[in-house]
Amino acid sequence: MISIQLIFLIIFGLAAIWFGWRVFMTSSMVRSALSLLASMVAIGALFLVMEAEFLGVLQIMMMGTEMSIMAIFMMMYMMDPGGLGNMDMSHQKNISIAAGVIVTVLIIGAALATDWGTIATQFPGPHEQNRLLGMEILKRSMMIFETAGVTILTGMIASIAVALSIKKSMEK
Amino acid sequence: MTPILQYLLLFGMLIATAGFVWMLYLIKQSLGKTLEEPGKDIPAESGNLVPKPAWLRYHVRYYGYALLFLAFDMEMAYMYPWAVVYQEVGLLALLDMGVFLMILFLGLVYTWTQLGLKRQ
Amino acid sequence: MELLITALIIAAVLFGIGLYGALSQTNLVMIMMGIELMLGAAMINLVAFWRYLHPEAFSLQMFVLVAMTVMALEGAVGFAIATQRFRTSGTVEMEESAELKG
Amino acid sequence: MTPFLSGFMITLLFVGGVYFVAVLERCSMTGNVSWSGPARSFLLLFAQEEIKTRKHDKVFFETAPVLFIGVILLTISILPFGRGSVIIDLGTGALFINAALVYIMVSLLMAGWAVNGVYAMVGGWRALAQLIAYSMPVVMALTATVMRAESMFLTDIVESQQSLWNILYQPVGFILFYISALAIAFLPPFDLPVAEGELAGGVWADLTGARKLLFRLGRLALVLTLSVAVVVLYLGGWMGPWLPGFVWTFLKTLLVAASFFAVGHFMPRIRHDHLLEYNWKYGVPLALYNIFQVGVVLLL
Repeated sequence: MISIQLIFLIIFGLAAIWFGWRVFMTSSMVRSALSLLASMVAIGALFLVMEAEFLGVLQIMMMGTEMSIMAIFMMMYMMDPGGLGNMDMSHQKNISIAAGVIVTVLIIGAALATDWGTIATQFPGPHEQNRLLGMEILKRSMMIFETAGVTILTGMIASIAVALSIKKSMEK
Repeated sequence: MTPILQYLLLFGMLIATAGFVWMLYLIKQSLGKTLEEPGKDIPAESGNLVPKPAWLRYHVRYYGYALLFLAFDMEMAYMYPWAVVYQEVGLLALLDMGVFLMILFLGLVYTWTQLGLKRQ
Repeated sequence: MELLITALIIAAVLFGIGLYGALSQTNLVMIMMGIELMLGAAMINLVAFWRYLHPEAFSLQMFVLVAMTVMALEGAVGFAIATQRFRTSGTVEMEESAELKG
Repeated sequence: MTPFLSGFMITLLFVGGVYFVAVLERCSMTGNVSWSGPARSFLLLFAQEEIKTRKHDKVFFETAPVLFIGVILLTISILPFGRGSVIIDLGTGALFINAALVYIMVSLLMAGWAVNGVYAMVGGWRALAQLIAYSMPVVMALTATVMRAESMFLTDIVESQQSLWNILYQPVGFILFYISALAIAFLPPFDLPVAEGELAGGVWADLTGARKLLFRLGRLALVLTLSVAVVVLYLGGWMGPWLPGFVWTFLKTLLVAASFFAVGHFMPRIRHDHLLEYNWKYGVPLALYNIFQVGVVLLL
């Protein structure tokens, strides 16, 4: 079973990386938003391969809506959302590539150099995971959970206030 | 069936669907080609022949809802695990989630008062 | 062991791509895409640590939920700023928004 | 029942159900029952020539129909048709239904964008508006059923309705889920993405031949899937006296599908901003009330 897991880890990992790369390589806005969606779905599939079922399905669901909303915002604000003009919308390319490569190499080096200890073999099944995560939310991480609620409220108020403010002052 | 086999089966079904669709396309291709006629490839626009592409800037008038939805959507990530253990924990769970949902409901009420719940 | 290392390498490459995108794009929405990729890479790491090192510690899964919340809120606030920018100056190119420097 | 036999039965019920739903759809549009109608329109679409619009987005044009029909097949494969006869009993079934149905919107968006036509594109954006409207009520209604079953296995959700069906236990949730199911399947009162009157067919306007066939077939399967989902979540699934479980599931499913089309036959199409407004102003508070009510009743 281990080898199947490794094969699918590599397949979905390569898919995530390839679609993530396509995001910045296409000039069609909706295509880049949906490439990001495909990359995120591949990440969700990686979660499923690592048998975190709830998180995987949740990731696949959340990103479906989030990236589609990203696509509509791209449509609203871009000069050329279809990418027919092949405009280049990047700057400081060399510095960015250097930064990306250096950080990647550093992280991989850190991952290889660290002694990770023993790998766990026993882990709870899907239903047990849901139950234990619920217990975690209600018992030990209850304050984190309520804080997340307040954070969501703050984000909601901030986004609505910022996005709709001018509209209101014009209506007065 | 172990969980990983279930996911394999789901993935295999997706691949099988793609294969089925591909076969359908192959059969269709063997039946005949499309005739080349002028104006045939122009999309429906109530009789107007519009040669320009349609991919232009488009004002999506429900973006206020979209912003609210992005934030509100996250609440269900916490709600599913909570629902599974609800009866086990009892009153504490009800109060806990009651506070959480009240906080989020405040956000909805705020948007309502800011006239966010209408076509912009 | 090789499973954990594979997952970490995938996450590292995704993080690098996200960093490249966030630094090189001039457009606010595209910059946000880079940030989302980086957050996604962080989430892969968290899940890999949960699965291969501490399957009994569910605070790791809780951490993933919080990361997802951050992702959604970053989206909402970022789009709101983009809307406001577009309304005041008619563009969301970040090279022209010197007034956001503070 | 052996796995092979139950798989065979599920396939049989699925194919028969899709055909029956096709007959029902024709009946709701034309008013008379024609048993050969769906087969004739199938052959018509199968023989139709493939027209591709100019400058279409090739990737999306090919992916959208596959994604559309694929997610529907995934959804139907996790729904239980009878006691112990389910293809894949997923540990997070209730969440998976929701996750798969989001991608119906994504495929409509892709199809609308791909053909590079104005009507199709507006149809795609409307599909997203519809998702934003119905998503919250449907999630909260599902959560309330999970609360009662203490598990996300769909079979456990059916078993939890042994004493009282969920339609009586949480009627508000049933109404929300039923209306949202109509919106998910973009059936007539909510057929905004494919509106014939306003958008000349919307997302489907420029698709011909095999792609249109896949979308039409997928929509029929989607109606069947959602009917089974309503039966499993609210109408007690395979439970019923005298007859075997399969028969009960099938009868209830056909009843629900018929009621879907009946509602669509008598209601005018709703505007997309009204849909958003009603769902957020009344649907979300009602769904919250439903969760609260179920929570209190469960504790008593």
